[in-house]
Amino acid sequence: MSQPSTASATKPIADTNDFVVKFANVNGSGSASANELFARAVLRMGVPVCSRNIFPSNIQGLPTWYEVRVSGEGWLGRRGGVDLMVAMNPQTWNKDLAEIEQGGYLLYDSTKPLTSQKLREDVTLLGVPLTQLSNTLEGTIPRERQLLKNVIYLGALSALLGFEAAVVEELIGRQFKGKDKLIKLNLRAVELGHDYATKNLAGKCHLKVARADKVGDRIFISGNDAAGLGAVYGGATVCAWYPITPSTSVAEAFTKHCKKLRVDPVTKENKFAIIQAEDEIAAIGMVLGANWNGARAFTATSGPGISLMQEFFGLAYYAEVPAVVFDIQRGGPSTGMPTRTQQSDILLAAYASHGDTKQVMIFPKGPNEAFEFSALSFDLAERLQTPVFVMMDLDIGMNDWLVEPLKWDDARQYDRGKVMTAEELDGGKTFARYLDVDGDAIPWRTIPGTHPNKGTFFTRGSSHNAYAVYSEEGKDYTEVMQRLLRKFETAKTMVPGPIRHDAKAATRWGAIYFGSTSVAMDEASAKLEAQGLMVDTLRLRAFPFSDEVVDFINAHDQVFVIEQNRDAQMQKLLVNECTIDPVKFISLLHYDGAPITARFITSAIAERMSVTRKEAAE
Amino acid sequence: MSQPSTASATKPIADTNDFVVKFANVNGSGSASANELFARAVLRMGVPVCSRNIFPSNIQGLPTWYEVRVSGEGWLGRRGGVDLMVAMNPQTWNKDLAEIEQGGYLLYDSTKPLTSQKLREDVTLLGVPLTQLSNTLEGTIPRERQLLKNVIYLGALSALLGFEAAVVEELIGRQFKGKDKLIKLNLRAVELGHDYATKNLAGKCHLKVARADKVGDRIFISGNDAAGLGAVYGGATVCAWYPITPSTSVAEAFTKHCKKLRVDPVTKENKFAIIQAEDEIAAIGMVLGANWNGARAFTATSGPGISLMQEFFGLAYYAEVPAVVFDIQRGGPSTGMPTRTQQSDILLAAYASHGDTKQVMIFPKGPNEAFEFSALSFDLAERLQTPVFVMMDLDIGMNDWLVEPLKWDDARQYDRGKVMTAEELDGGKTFARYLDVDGDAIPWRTIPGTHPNKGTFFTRGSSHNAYAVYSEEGKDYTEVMQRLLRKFETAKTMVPGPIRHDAKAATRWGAIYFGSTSVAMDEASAKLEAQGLMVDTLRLRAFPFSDEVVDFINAHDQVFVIEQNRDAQMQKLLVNECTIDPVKFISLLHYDGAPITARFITSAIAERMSVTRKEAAE
Amino acid sequence: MTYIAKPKFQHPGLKKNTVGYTHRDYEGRISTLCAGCGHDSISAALIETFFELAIEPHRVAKLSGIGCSSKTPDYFLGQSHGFNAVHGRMPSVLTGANLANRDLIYLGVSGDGDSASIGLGQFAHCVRRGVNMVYICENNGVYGLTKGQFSATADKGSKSKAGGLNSDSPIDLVSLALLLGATFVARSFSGDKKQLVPILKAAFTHEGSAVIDVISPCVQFNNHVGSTKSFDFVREHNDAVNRIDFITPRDEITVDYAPGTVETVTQHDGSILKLSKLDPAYDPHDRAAAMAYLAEKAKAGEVVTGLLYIEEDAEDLHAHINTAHTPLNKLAEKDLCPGSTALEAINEEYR
Amino acid sequence: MTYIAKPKFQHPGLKKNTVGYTHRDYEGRISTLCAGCGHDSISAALIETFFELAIEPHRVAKLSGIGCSSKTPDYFLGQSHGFNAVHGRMPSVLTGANLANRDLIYLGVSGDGDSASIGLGQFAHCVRRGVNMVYICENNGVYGLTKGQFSATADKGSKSKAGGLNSDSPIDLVSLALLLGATFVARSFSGDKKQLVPILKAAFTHEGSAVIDVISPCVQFNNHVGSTKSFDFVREHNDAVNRIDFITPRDEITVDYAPGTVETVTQHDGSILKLSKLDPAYDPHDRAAAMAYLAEKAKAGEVVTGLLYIEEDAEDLHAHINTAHTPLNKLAEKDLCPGSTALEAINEEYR
Ligand SMILES: Cc1ncc(C[n+]2csc(CCOP(=O)(O)OP(=O)(O)O)c2C)c(N)n1
Ligand SMILES: Cc1ncc(C[n+]2csc(CCOP(=O)(O)OP(=O)(O)O)c2C)c(N)n1
Ligand code: SF4
Ligand code: SF4
Ligand SMILES: [Mg+2]
Ligand SMILES: [Mg+2]
Repeated sequence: MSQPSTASATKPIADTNDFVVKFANVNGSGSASANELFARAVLRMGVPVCSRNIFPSNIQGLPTWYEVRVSGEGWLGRRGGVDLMVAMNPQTWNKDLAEIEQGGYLLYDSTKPLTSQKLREDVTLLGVPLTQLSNTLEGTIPRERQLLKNVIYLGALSALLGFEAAVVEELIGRQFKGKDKLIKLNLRAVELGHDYATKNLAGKCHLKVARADKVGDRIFISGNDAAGLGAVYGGATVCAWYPITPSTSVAEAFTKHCKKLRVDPVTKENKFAIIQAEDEIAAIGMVLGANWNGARAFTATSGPGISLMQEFFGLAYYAEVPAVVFDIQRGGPSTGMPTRTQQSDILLAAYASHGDTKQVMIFPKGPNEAFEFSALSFDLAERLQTPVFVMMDLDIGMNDWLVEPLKWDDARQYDRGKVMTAEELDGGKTFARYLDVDGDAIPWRTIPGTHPNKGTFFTRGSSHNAYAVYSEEGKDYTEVMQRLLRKFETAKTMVPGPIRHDAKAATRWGAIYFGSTSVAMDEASAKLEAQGLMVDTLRLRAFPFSDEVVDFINAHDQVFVIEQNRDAQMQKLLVNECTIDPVKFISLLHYDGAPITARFITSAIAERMSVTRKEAAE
Repeated sequence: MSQPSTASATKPIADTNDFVVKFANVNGSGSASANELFARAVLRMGVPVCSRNIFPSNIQGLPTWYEVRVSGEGWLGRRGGVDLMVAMNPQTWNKDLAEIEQGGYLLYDSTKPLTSQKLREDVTLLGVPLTQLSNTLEGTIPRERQLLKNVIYLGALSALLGFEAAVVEELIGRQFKGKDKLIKLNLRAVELGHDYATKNLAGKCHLKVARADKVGDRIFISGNDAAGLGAVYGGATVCAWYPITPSTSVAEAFTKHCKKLRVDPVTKENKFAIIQAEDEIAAIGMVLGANWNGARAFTATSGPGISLMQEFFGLAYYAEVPAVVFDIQRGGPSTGMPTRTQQSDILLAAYASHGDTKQVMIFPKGPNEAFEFSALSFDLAERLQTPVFVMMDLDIGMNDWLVEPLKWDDARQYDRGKVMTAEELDGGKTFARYLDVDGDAIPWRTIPGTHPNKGTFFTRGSSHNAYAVYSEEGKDYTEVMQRLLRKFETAKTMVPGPIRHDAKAATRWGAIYFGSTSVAMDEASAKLEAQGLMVDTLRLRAFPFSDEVVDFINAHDQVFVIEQNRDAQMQKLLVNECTIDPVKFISLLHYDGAPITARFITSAIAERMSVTRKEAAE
Repeated sequence: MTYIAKPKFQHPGLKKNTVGYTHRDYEGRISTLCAGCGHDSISAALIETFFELAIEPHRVAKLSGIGCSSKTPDYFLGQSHGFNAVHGRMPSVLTGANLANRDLIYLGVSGDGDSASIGLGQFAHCVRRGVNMVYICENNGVYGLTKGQFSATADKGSKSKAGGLNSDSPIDLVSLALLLGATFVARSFSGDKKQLVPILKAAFTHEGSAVIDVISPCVQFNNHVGSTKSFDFVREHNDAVNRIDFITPRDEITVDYAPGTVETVTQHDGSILKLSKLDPAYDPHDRAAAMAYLAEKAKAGEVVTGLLYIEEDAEDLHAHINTAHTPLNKLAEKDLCPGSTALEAINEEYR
Repeated sequence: MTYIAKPKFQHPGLKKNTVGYTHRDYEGRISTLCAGCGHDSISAALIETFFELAIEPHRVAKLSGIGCSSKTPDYFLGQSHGFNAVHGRMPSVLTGANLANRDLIYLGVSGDGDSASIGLGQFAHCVRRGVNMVYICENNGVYGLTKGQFSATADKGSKSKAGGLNSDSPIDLVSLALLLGATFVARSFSGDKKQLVPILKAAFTHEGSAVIDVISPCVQFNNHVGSTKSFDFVREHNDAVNRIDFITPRDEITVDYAPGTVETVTQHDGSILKLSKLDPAYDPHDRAAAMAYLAEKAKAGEVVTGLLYIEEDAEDLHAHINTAHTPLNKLAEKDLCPGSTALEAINEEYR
């Protein structure tokens, strides 16, 4: 963030389709819908936006922010810094003021004159008497007027930034569809703000949104919503979950989509079962029971849930029961920062539970992959007969992202893996639950009830031989444990491979990243390349790491590993599982709970590269 | 284990004070006490033994073994192989027979002639009609005779191996102190076996125990017993636990010793509180509550408990609450092998819980350190204000080991760490719970109830600033998280350092080991040195690793890491926390659930060293 | 327990039930429990029950937690799928399995440690959801497998083998089940097969959560004087409120009863329970009264057994959440995947 | 909630209690809960209770789990140590704290999700051990902090804000506490301070597990028509069985009561509870009857409040396990460490 100076010389920022607006509100004050409307209005103008909700772990009365980046170039990560602050929360005035870029703007409620508040000479004040204007709205109660203040500043912004009137009207019409009285009232509020700004603030704001054609048919959706939908498409029928921020909306999305897509039109019966469990241990237990019994089942949780589910993860790994677990990561450890983002459950998931285990993880970069990988994970879990962790985070999960429309290939078919049928059993196929008959270390299973007298077995977390019989024999135990290692090798060939992008010119520098870091990383590499700094990049999409990952690392002298946690957890995995000399890696860690920014990555990499350059020069 | 051949030429093994006897029994048949008596008899002869109990996860009727190594040289690890098998369990006859060394012996109940059973020409049969003899014991019921059979073979062995009669008599007298009838009966049984062997098996057995003076004042004690006693000496007052093999006997030992040492002679009140919790989550919760409130409290558990306690470990790390956790490791994952040994909870403990954490672990090598480190861990936990994991395993915990007497320095004083008193608060010391005032990153705490209006604070697992106030500010959060990293650095200076032992000659080879592996490793290094293979060794005693560990690794080209798990968990920690190129390490992994043997280590290292030698030669 | 495997050869003369299975088809591996353990008698009662109810073994899923009791599913119904979950967590696994396929019969076997200590929460929530299952707690008042510590069902003041006295209030799983809305609640005694088998039959034909607390003495660690879970104690203090004759739709009723002494309960599947009341005052349809009765008798140190409560027209979890009658695990891809056209419409909603 | 911090300056005229503390000394940080949240009223009642009982703030340890309700300990008794444990696990942390120092007063604050869902097991076991504490469940029938999902105390058939109906049987923590041997059990309503404060006073002077279920409506997610935890519903269906006047040993008794209408209960510390019976039939010393009464009223949709059960001569966990009267956390090294000579003797036993 740039240090505010008091130099009155600074010129106000002038920019079109490339700036950041941040709304500072009090939560529970109804600002959310107005702010989202703002973002959608920019989209309607054909200009890409990305928005981030920074909210407290409470229901009403604490500070909350909504950051909207307007980016004609289409950058979807956080940029860092704020050009226009809509300061609606006296509690955070100073902090908000300080965050504004040199020559930026501040919109505030000018009903009461500014007296005690701090100000900055370089920041242009945009005063709108929101309270006063809202009081002019006839037939409204205080609570309504409170809400409408937000709509009034939306109107003012539409004037200041130059939205087409139709855009806002259409959105309001859509939002309050059917409720004409409300539509009128809100349009009136927009008008109030718009008129006031036009009359009193004309020419004061040099940030503009100009009609463009950069949005196309893209959709604006959150990762959790997409993941929930992906589970519907992936054939999940059982969802057992326990509420926890930021994962709750995965189960809620699955519920919403199931009610639309999975209710039998005739019988009105549900082709799904969703249980709010009593806690996370029960949730994962239900998921294992359902998968064991041949249904595709999943749970969605966050860090604390992952901790509580440890014992069951060990059972699932060792007894080879499929399961899909969405981990929408938040700030840890412990209760930590429930409403902030982090990528800090990686090690706990990778080696979950006591004893030796290795777990499969996939890392969606955003809503599209959240949808695709969600569906894919059910195939993976059944093919590999093991839990699959879909590692997302609050940033992907709870923010709306502007992304390509979701796609589904109707030719695609569910792959249930090695499930032996009654026919096969009758056909004389011999069944041994934990025997590696195909050489890929994946054994065959049967679903309870399959056959009257063939193919039953006993599932247990205690030591067993290849025939699922209880055994305390060292060699029976090690046989199974070694096969599990080989099965993990097989997993490498099934999970989504990494995505490599090479810089324009050959380089000894590489950068590895994953998940929600991707949008910021895309922008950072472009910026670096523009500065003539060449970095090849590799986006990890799964654990275990396939050979391309090792090749990429070996192909570079120095590799940045960019993570949103304190302890470089992914790097630890890379070092151990790919047998890499740790000195090869430079970790860039961003873990204050706010999504990583393009600025952070760009400057950190640039700085480090120039340092080594100098060293080389000396 | 050596392949039995059928060459009739093989000479019977002849050896004095250096052989292995293994008892194959059915559990619940009362063999345990007779077998232990055998081991103690050898000790009474002044000859060191080590014994290992290999028992099933059941109460009655399944195979159980007791392996006694007689070692005049004083080696206390398992050697591997068996010279004399006492085969009392028809179920396991073949397996037991196969385990006998070339030219070994087999003692069996010859009441019924051997018909169907497999035999080996190279194995000398020592038949004793145990059932028949036991039936001659007047005034006994079948159940008693069943038990006495075990005493009869003890008598036979005392003759075959040449125990002094007084030795066995004294032990039986001691065991049944006060119960003269039982003493008579048992002595009679011993006599029966002794006489039969003397008359019928004279000269058949060339394994002998000869009176020596190699035991000294050493004691024969299990690690769990010692750990429980250590907790008494360390000042623990609260123990909250949940039964689980192999940790149960830690809590039982603490109870036993408290009843002797901690009951007020006058009031008969208990200066301790022991609660059998409803599960492991409750157990660790109680431990945190008690430590938070200024009592020294601990829990003892095993893998499944460590998995269940994850969430609380994260809270304790982040809220900085002291705690002592004994992890008596068993075979994992999941329920795994409850009655077998392993060192496979290391990674789960080191990075316990979701989010970024690093936990302190100490690794006792046997009962002495189990006692010392147990007491020490309470100082460490309070000085560092964090959980301390005492990582033991079933081998240390549940087997009796021959060790030096336990020692306590009366000059030593408990170090409760930075606890601010009412006096200090009144004296104007300012209190800020999470502020690094001393530069060692360890803040001050207060105990509830300390002062009427100073020094209170709110403990929480949610994000907080240096003053223990709830905060969602990124910089408040990172400030605390970074201090926690520095605190872990401070921990390096407090935990027990590694023990280094250099070979006679300088060498490029190193070997790192820890915990129960130590006794086998001691023997292995000696054997290797005898073969002219020079290996410097380092025994890890704690995590975080102090600088000597890094120095040791850097001082060698190739370093063996010997572990009792599948995935080289300690090696992973070394690579990550010491930034070592993984190729430097060669892992030797033994994880079938039986304690690692000197043979395994010796041959594995020798083989690897000769290979590289050859390579070098080529 | 003996180590000689039973000959698997089946005597042609072995009696077959109506679905063509012999008694032996319902047996399992040889028990590894202690000779005389109450749990083995319960396994035997289960084998008899399934044989007589003529349920095909593969239509049963047997689940359990961890403990001696939880080992038993390996010792009966060798031709059914089984699942040893982790300690205290069987109820959630059973719930999930039940959600996946409502057509199988679900048997949960647990112990008092598994159910009342570590598993109390899961037990309670599974019951209050009305999961269609038979949940048996093989209750011996101790942790057998870990060698005899008190469990949460041990009565206040009862003595451990080592001589310690229990000071915590006991958890009575039967009262708890009643409080939590279980629709079939019974208690029995491993030593009383005559009472246990009909109760089991009634339970397996009940549609909803059937909870049966079976006192099952641990001969190894809790069968001594001073224990309230010993064979002797239970025999002496057994207060059976009723006896059941179980009559399947197939059987014609042969026995006839003195009028007034017997109540007839007809279940979903048409099976009939003839309840001969031993305590005429006792009404197995009054939840509140049942709880009060149990509380009274507990004070008096009596062990109340019998069918304590039944709601013959109970509804199970699937009815509550309106799940499809076709088991979820049988739905085909076409039933589940909305396909690309639906997706295009969905995309539109997000523009 | 308002963002202007209260002036910390204390008006000299502020009334002091017998230990010299003003009302404000019992306050905490400014609440961050929703305006009108029932939980804030409970905090206010607690502040009043402690002030009037004249308990020095630092002699209280306040513990809670996770949830809006569990946040409240930050909003009262700013001069007491507090501990926000993890979700549903406060009872174990409180138990441990209590073991360490039997001399402090332990207050556990929880919510219905925290206590009846994830925390059911810990709640149950903490109560059955007789831990000396006051356990308050601020019961709103929903998960407030996670935005309004049903909790396990939601009544069958009650309606969610979104319109969904609850199909699971409810868990009544009061009946459960009675079943598990709690020695002080009460229910009250956040909207009825007159009833709540005396109950709290009685609870804090009780020696043993005191469980209080306080219906505390969530104005944000569960205060609508169709909810059985809304202000209106509770007001309309509140069936108070009695009213307490709490009299400390210090006070002389001023009020006099019409004979027969009042029962006098004298507690350990000499404090006296004057119970005016509103339902003459109701006997707060009969556990079984209390449970039956609750079951009956629940059927009728009534919310029973008041002091439901009390055992004035109760014993707590420390009495059961015979802990030293000197708090364990005050024992010195010499009390705890047997020293080297004792160790030599011990070594001998292992030779
Ligand atoms: C998480 C966990 N904790 C502890 C154990 C150890 N354990 C195995 S069985 C058991 C208790 C069994 O008691 P109960 O359920 O009554 O069964 P019983 O043996 O008496 O039939 C315990 C504590 C475990 N297996 N897992
Ligand atoms: C292990 C864990 N799971 C889930 C959550 C998320 N969570 C926070 S509060 C809460 C429920 C709180 O409900 P209740 O106890 O009734 O408190 P209320 O907010 O209604 O007062 C949940 C599920 C968590 N913090 N930790
Ligand atoms: S220990 Fe007890 S419960 Fe376990 S098998 Fe033996 S008798 Fe049965
Ligand atoms: S959400 Fe409900 S419980 Fe939480 S503070 Fe608001 S009103 Fe209270
Ligand atoms: Mg039991
Ligand atoms: Mg609630």
